[in-house]
Amino acid sequence: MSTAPRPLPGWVEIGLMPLVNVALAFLLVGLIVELIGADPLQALKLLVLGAVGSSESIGYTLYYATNFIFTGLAVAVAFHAGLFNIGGEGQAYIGGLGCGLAVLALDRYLPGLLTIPLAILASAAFGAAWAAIPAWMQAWRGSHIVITTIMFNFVASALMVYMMVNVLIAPGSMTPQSRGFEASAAVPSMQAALQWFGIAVARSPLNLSLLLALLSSAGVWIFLWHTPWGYGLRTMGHNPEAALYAGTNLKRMTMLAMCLSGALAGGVAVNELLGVHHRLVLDFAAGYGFTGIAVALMGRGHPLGIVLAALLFGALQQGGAELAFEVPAITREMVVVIQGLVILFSGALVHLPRPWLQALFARKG
Amino acid sequence: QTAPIKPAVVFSTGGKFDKSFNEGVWQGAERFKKETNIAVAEFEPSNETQFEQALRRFAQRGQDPIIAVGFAQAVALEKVAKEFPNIHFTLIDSVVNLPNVQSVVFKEQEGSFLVGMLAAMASKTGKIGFVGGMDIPLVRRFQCGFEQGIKYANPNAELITNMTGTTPAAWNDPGRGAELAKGQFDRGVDVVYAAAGSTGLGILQAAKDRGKLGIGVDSNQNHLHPGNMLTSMLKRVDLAAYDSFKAAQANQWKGGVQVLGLKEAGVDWALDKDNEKLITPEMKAKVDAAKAAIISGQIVVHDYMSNNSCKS
Amino acid sequence: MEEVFTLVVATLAATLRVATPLVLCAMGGLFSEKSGIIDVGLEGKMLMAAFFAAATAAVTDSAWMGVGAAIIAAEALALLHGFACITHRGNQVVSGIALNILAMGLTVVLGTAWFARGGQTPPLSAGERLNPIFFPVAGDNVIVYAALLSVPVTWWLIERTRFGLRLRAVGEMPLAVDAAGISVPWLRYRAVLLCGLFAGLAGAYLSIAQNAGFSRDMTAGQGFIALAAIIFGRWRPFPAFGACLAFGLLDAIAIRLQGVKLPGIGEVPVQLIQAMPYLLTLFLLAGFIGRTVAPKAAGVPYEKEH
Amino acid sequence: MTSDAAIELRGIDKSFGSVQAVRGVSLRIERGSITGIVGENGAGKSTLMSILYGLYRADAGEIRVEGRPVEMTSPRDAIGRGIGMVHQHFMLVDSFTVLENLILGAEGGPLLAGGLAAARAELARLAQDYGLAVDPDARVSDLSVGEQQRVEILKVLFRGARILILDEPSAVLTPQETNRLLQILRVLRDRGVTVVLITHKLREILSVTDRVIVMRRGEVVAERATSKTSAEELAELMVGRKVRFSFDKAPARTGEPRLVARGLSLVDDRLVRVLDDISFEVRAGEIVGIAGVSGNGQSELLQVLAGIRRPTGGALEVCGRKVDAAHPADPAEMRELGVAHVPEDRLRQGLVPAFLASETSILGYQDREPFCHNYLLDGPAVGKYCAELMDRFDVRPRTPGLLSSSFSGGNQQKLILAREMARHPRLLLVGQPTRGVDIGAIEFIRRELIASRDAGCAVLVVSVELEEILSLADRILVMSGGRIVGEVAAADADERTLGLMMTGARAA
Ligand SMILES: Nc1ncnc2c1ncn2[C@@H]1O[C@H](COP(=O)(O)OP(=O)(O)OP(=O)(O)O)[C@@H](O)[C@H]1O
Ligand SMILES: Nc1ncnc2c1ncn2[C@@H]1O[C@H](COP(=O)(O)OP(=O)(O)OP(=O)(O)O)[C@@H](O)[C@H]1O
Ligand SMILES: [Mg+2]
Ligand SMILES: [Mg+2]
Repeated sequence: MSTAPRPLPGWVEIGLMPLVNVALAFLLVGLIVELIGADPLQALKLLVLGAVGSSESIGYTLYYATNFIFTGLAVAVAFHAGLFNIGGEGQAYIGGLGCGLAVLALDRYLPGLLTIPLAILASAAFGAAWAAIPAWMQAWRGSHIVITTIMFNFVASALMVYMMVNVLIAPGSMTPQSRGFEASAAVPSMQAALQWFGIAVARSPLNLSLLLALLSSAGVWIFLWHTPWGYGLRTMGHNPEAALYAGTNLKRMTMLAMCLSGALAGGVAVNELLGVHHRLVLDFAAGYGFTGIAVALMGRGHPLGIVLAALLFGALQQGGAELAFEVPAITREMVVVIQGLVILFSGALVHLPRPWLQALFARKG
Repeated sequence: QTAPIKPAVVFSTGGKFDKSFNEGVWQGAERFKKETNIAVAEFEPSNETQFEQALRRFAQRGQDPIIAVGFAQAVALEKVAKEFPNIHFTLIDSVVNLPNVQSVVFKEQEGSFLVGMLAAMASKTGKIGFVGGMDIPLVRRFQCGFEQGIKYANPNAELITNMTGTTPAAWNDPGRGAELAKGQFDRGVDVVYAAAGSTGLGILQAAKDRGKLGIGVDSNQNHLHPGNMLTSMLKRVDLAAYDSFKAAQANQWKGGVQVLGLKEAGVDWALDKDNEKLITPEMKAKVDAAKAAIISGQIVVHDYMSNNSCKS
Repeated sequence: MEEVFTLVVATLAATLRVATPLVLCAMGGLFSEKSGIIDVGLEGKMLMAAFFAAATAAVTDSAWMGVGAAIIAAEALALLHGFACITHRGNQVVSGIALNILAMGLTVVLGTAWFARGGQTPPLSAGERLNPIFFPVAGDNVIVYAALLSVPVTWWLIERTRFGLRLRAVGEMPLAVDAAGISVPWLRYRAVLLCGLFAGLAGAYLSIAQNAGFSRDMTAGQGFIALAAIIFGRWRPFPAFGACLAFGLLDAIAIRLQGVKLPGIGEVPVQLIQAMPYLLTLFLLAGFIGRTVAPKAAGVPYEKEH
Repeated sequence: MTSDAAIELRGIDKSFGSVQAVRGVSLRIERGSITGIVGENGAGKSTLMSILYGLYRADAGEIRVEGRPVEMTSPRDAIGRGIGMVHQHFMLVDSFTVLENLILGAEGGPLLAGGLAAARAELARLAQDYGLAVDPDARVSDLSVGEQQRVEILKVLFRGARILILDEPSAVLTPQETNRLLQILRVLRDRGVTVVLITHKLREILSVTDRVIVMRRGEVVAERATSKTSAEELAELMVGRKVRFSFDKAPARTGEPRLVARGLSLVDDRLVRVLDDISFEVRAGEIVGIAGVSGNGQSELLQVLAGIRRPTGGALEVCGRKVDAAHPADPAEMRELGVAHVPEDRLRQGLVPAFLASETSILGYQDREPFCHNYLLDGPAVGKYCAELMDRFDVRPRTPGLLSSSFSGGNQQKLILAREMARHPRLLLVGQPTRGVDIGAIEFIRRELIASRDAGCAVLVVSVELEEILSLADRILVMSGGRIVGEVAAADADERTLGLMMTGARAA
């Protein structure tokens, strides 16, 4: 009873514990799979193979992970500033509007080398602008940012449907989607890119946006921990009074943090629209914004952690789809259950195995 | 002797139990399964990128024919169909012009026209409601045909239109559907047409609770509330799916575009024991006459999607 | 004139119908938040409750069994939330999101397994539902009255009882509560369980009172609106109730505005009208509500030293 | 014999991770006495008392209360044994009224109405008996710190405690409030209450306690009857070396004015005029002290001078730059001008508990050389700089990689001072330089402040400790009601005259 809690070794804390958490989640998933009459071991095998078993499935896993990296980073940057940005979904969506408008306006006149960077900038700018309004409301009017960002998700959705149905719909199209982008405005797929180097992989939606996501991760890491602004941002997140004392303008910093967050969320649009759909479509944000919250927290707000967590969630998404494909008893909702459990165990119940691990390492140490 | 076929279905993101066209396809597939004892592989994607993935996976495994449900799959299907020219694809609700693709589209406006006439004739208040899911062109096609039918039967009748929401959740929100319907009833509506997927269940339930009349959509929903269901606008996706499989089994599968309207029995209105008391012989006669006129081309029902407007 | 009157009455009745699940969720969420446990999982609790209410009512032919099952289901999720956030000091928002996702999947998985209708429960007959008591047109079933009653009861519990005093204290400064010799976890568990109770009722309302059966994702974001109402009401029962009514009213009006040509403006796009409740909320938040003060310890796990 | 002991501790051990905060402590506290506990920052005083109150659990050892061994698992056990504690950081719910705070945990029934009425009556009785008057319906957040403390004591008495533990109760009190407190403690003792008092102020120990226990590095190193010891002896026992209490301060050699305030005023959000027509100047090479009862505008004055708040009227001239409502300067700009600021509330303003010590050591200077070049922070340079600061200012432990929150209060204070003084500011603003800091550190800090003055820095010190002001300042300004009500040269001032100016002005 009176044993002092020994801090766990670093590698256990950062490396082993998340694995134990995921394992616990899968244990429970296995139980449910057993209950609905499928073979848990077989399911696990299919899930893993489905996620990383072939170059195609790896491509899909990485493609999903790209989205999760963007939204995870978005949530993390705001979180470090003490702001809970629940609006990644809407920011990604409006980022897509910016992306689409830019490409539709430019792709027939400019070469891809110009259109693509401009479209990426437009995604970021629109995402940032959509985040800037709640940020402004928080900074100047004191409106609760959790609520305003949730509201902005709904408003973004309404705005997009209006734009798609009434303005941007391609003439003669039956469905609310814009005309296709010119081929020059497409972010090259990874398959094509690797082909340049003579490497052949199966086709998948994976495209060079992944590199943008990784670059963004590195950028966020440098920004947060290696620049004075990042320092000021984190100071504000931990202790606004100290930030004020240190000369940080809290209002401006709130704007900066949220705009950065929104711009990162806009990355989803780059991956989805420029990389995959090559046109503006509805609902491409498909919940990535929300899962981003779990990704950010599971990755402990650190870009490296976020990339790893994003890979896990990408693998779950892809492996889960394959699983549902292969096993008739396992439906896509079962995959949703699996995701919920993984988020629960590796996000909210992270401390669950701590006492056991502590006991284990206390005995050893 | 025909070779055993390996059919497959890729549903749209609404899922196979959407009380709408996915479910229709599923019913067609079930019927085929039961009759032939041939297994039908199926997949419910949870996002749009999985369309292409699923279609390709089925094609790689030699599943043939493959039915893709929903307009949203057109882009993905076009890509995959080019890669697998020997596999037969059937696309429902949209058109892809490839030799190995059979595109099935429906003239929902014609069916909606007929149920619009019935609504106008059954309404005592002259106010009729329409509740759609999301405000997208397809839903407006239903609404536009419905409106033309109403005006045809009663030029003075008034149509009140509501859409449920702006996210895909709008197809799955019976509570809001019920509220929308009640809002229309409060304004005097006594017949409501539900073209909103699962949201429709709430709409029809509200009609039942308030003693009003509801009109179902896609499949025959008359059995839901006998006595309170005026009729249902049938969109025979089940037949489309079933026929496609049967044709493949008989080695008679053909590519090309099939436009299924009243003439092809692709759309229709439902009359069965659950609503026969509500349809007077006079109503039936008028609707049958209009149906014949449409089939013969005497009446042309304007298609919203032809010019993205309800005016021709 | 009479038409206008009926329209007003009908709009008010609609307001109440729409607001009922919001009010119940808001009151439940209030208990949780007052105790310092943020509950983003109202949505999931409500969904789970809605499913079990309809499933049980369909199987047992009893609406009341359905209500009981709804409460038990919501409490199970509430306990899980408590286990994660109170016992294991996990992140409250993540736990809430996880439970939402879990509920979204599990209701359909179970529903498909039990009823084979793609996650829907069989439609309920009148006997299996909670029916209107006095005014069939208004839809005033027992849960509507329960929701109305829940507001003064919540206020009374929070403001006038020992439990309420401790609850408010633990949300502001758990250390003070601990130092006063009161168990912080037990207090918070009770708050979370109360939240489950209310969310359970809200879920039952959705599937066996307002509707006649469960369909997937039928909560459609109402849990989040309730959360907004709590913040809007600055964590006080009556103002939060007011906010719920305002949301209901906005919705009721928005429904009636669709497709209407407004003088001078013409027909307003449907999407704008649908976004109106959110826009108005934002407008009010920015313009009139000003700074919001959450319970100080909300969201912060209480870490007691050994 | 044992029956006379209110508390007996035997062999108490307690570690936090690798830090052994308390080791093998055994002690005895007599019933109906006042026992003082003194020791350096981090000596383990608070930890020991938290163990006694059931907030922490000891790793080993035995606790006996009034002769009986007890297992302290939670404060409930302690309260049940008649132990009450007033914590270093108040355990009050800010948004509650005094009455609500009082009855929390002792409501006397499931409904509040009865309990509140009974508590109101009991409060009136306690106020009479002990002279502890507080408005029962006031919100705690509206009370002064002294009043809040009174509420804490009332809470303990309300629960019928026979043993009262106070952890640094006077750290945030004014001298007047402190005297009131000591008076109250005497009354309590005379009524049979056992009091344990933790403090860094030897004056209080000598004036009120019966016995003193000295702790160092987690151990009890000495125990004395108060009448048989002296401040010098206690100080030496605590720190392990001789401590000098008075400084040989050379007379100030003043230079040009570095800070000039002209008719400065500030109206806050609630439209209260917290600063009113303040004019003064501080020159290079002198220390100006601002004395006053806390809450009379000193905090706001410091914030205005540091650029955290902008004045609503009047003007400042800071190192040649004019600052007023129309031309405000933010804290970053002030630093640019050579202003350094040691804030009054170190935990809330001066540092970020979740940052590493090295990160805290550049707070406010993060965009300067040598920490930042080409817009990038240089981590190794920051670490090296922090290690240097820690060396020079004797911050313990000397580990730049440790979280700021893991340092004791005194060491946090030293780190902040080091940060602000190390860059040779032209103007140094210091609020409560030695609040909650142990004697050894106090000596060190005061010496450093004087050294900076001698190096030509203009220093402004705000402190509620008259003794501190007297020993540091060359000139003293007295503040009351947001105004400066008097100025004296340090040589002509003593505690009595200053005290009179502070309170006399208040009465006027
Ligand atoms: N919509 C409302 N309808 C009726 N009474 C209301 C309403 N809104 C507020 N009130 C009044 O507010 C009181 C309850 O509000 P609440 O408990 O949230 O605040 P309060 O008690 O005034 O605030 P506090 O005690 O924190 O100063 C009731 O006494 C009630 O009379
Ligand atoms: N919660 C904690 N976690 C880790 N270390 C702690 C904790 N609390 C105290 N310590 C460490 O234990 C030691 C004793 O701390 P304690 O607070 O008891 O000192 P103290 O004598 O009260 O000092 P002060 O005079 O500054 O209040 C210090 O080294 C401190 O850093
Ligand atoms: Mg499956
Ligand atoms: Mg201490």
